[in-house]
Amino acid sequence: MANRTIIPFGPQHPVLPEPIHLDLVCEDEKVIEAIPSIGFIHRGLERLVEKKDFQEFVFVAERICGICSFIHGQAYCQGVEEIMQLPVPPRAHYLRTIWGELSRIHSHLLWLGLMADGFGFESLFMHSWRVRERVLDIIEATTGGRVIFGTCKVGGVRRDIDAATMKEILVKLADIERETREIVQVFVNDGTVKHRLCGVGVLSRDEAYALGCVGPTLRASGWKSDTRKLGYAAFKDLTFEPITRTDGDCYARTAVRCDEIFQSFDLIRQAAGKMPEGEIAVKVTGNPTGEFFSRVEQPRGEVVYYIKANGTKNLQRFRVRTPTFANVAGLVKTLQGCDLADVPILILTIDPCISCTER
Amino acid sequence: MNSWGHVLIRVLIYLVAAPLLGGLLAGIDRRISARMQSRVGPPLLQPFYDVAKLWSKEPIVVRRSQNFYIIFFFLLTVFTGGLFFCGSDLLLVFFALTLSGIFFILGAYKASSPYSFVGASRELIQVMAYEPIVLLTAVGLYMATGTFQVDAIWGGAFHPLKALPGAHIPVLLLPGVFVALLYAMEIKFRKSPFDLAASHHAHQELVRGITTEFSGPTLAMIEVAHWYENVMLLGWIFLFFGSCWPAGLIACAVTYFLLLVVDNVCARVKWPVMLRSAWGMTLVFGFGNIVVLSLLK
Amino acid sequence: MSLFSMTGLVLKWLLRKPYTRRYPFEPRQPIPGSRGALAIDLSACVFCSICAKKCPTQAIEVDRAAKRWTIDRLRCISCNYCVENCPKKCLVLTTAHGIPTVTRDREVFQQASAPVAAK
Amino acid sequence: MIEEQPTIPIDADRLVAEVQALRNEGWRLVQIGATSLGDRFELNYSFDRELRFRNLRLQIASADARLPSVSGVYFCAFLYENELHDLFGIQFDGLVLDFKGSFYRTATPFPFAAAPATATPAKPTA
Repeated sequence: MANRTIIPFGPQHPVLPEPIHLDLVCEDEKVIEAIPSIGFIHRGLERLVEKKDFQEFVFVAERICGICSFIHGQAYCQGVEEIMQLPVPPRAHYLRTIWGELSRIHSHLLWLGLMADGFGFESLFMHSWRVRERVLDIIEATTGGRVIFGTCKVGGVRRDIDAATMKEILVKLADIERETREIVQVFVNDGTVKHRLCGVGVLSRDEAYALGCVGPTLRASGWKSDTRKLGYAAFKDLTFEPITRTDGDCYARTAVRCDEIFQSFDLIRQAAGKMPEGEIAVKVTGNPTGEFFSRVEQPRGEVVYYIKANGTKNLQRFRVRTPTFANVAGLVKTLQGCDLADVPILILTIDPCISCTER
Repeated sequence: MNSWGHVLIRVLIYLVAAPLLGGLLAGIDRRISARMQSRVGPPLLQPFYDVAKLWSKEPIVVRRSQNFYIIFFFLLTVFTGGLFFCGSDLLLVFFALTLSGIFFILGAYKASSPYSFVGASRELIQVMAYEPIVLLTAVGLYMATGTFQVDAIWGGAFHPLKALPGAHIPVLLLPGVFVALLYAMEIKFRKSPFDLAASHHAHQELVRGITTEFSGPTLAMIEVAHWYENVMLLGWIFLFFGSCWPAGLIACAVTYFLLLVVDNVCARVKWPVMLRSAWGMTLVFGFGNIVVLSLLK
Repeated sequence: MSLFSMTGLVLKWLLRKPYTRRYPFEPRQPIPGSRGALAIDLSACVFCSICAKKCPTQAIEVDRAAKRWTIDRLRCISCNYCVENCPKKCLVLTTAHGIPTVTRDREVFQQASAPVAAK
Repeated sequence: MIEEQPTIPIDADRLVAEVQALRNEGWRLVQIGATSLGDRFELNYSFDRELRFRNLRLQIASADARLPSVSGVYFCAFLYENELHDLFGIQFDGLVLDFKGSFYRTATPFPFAAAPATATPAKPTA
């Protein structure tokens, strides 16, 4: 006993393909202390605004993250549009909502797979990703890209989805939803999965809030906080309630994400039903002047884009606070005193995207 | 008793056939697992390609002595299998296998990396978890057949309970022990939910657990040793069917398929659960069976 | 609490055709609307070099005097920005995706001659 | 308009007290960020409560920049403050978890400290 070993975890680790490093101070299999260190791949994207003009920059913004890329582009465009007071056509708003929710489904399915891999459930991992492929196919057919959509631009969107295609997509989505249910029931009901998730890494309601957690991590601790409720894009016209759980453990975080997948299916159906006809983009003239904090709900939680423009074609300051960045504090808390076997699960339940955290 | 020449031939056949069979089994394992996971999977002979490639690689070690232990692990595993298949004493087989396992663990400890360190201590817990049922298997087989000699059990030579129907097939008298042994097999074959010392996929918090620090030819040796071991473990299953060898072969295939299914429908559990459940199974099914058997006498 | 709740799914897929493909031997059917490799209709190109200026990754180079249009395929991100901005509409994104390569060559398109791959 | 974003200018010496007051009122720390204006840094401390946004703003001289840490009030502020230290070179006093410049492994020290070339508005092109 009390034989302390330091287990280096990451920055390259098979269970966690993200550049995060942890020195786990362990007593046997108990983690006494763990301080995450990131910053292996700081890309300095924020200062690229000095090189790219503000319309072209959406390509860079989309590449901050490979998974929630569309919503990154959307957050950026919404920020610039807000500053320039652009009258974005409603159809563009609806298309953005649909693509945003498709991206949420594929991100959550990806995460479910990684999570299954984290607790050593290989077949569940493979099946989650099999279903995700079908979502990616829909995304590729409608936007042209599989993970980098490239359809959002300042003033609207680049592509339209015609009514016939939309109908086909809805049929496919119903099938995908059925397949997702087959997988989600394992996450929610299976005994061995519950053994690994229930009661692990509990963040109480107050802790989660005080630590500044966002997204599913915060909602799993009982906070009804969802930035989509701000009513950006088409969300003001759609009916939905943020999904919450009260336990605050890994199981609650998993359950929140599982339910959010089905909520996204529902939101896509609603948006497709209400989608107005019309233009998909407005012409952008002039340069922005002003500043705005654009807040958008990504699969991982609230992302904050700070955009400050001074009337030139390059922005003066561009800053991104990704959801993972906000959730790292919660991770530091849950890692203290956990089991060594739970470390990958705890890191995964904040749905880490370290690369976008470092921008 | 067998003549020396006879034993020599059996050992030679075992030495050549076991790794071929074990490697093929690993290949089939990977194909079936892949199909269960909706993948195509690797070629059937992939395990052999893997070992050939490992063999051609430069050996990199933390400490030279760690490989020394692995050589002992390999030789002892092969030796244990040899003992078993030439029909020797079952008790000797079980203890020799434990000894070879200990050498493996010592090698991992010697590598002094935190990953293989934790992997090795988990492996020790695994040994603790499955050892009781292995002992009960020996006791049970003795009670059912009156001998510890593998040859005699296979031959169905001597049965103290001849009066009972089907007594020449030990599993009919030892269903509980058999079930508990299946549970232990899940641990021995390093399948999920008990792949916590060294997962097949290197997808665990310990990277590759106990084998993290072994590379090149040494890792190839560990791999081949596991093939030998797996074939012998299936031999144990076979043993339960005594002289009725078609039933034994079917049982081996069904057992392996069951192990694969369980492997694919479970998350990796933590060690306290493994220890508790393995001992629970041993106590309820294994020990319960032994008690019933002793009452029948 | 249920154990083995995955069994049905696993056994179902054991009997089904695998979802994956043996990739290099069975190529994927291109999805209509996919943004694949960039193609140029040289006969329509006037070498105005707007595409090169607009390209976010500087993958395109245009030599107006030599009437040469070159692209670094590994830099191109298939974003469609050059296609949108081309005044002669001679650029188009095909649905076919590039084949894997190990060298970083620039693909050269020379007007009045067939495309030549050069270092 | 998506949402109102009131910005309240404050002085550096009032910072911790103001942040503490917001914490007591139940606000969540959304982000801390800085903009380099050449000889000054402009800092934004953003908060949220039930989807209402509020922003505290202060300016400090960029030479030998130093600020009190609010990580005692909001633990999660240590992330933002370490980031600001590594990117802008702002020193924070009383950080609860100080990475001492190793939070981001940047090739050049304090890469964001210099003002961008576009800080001075050129003639509008349109």
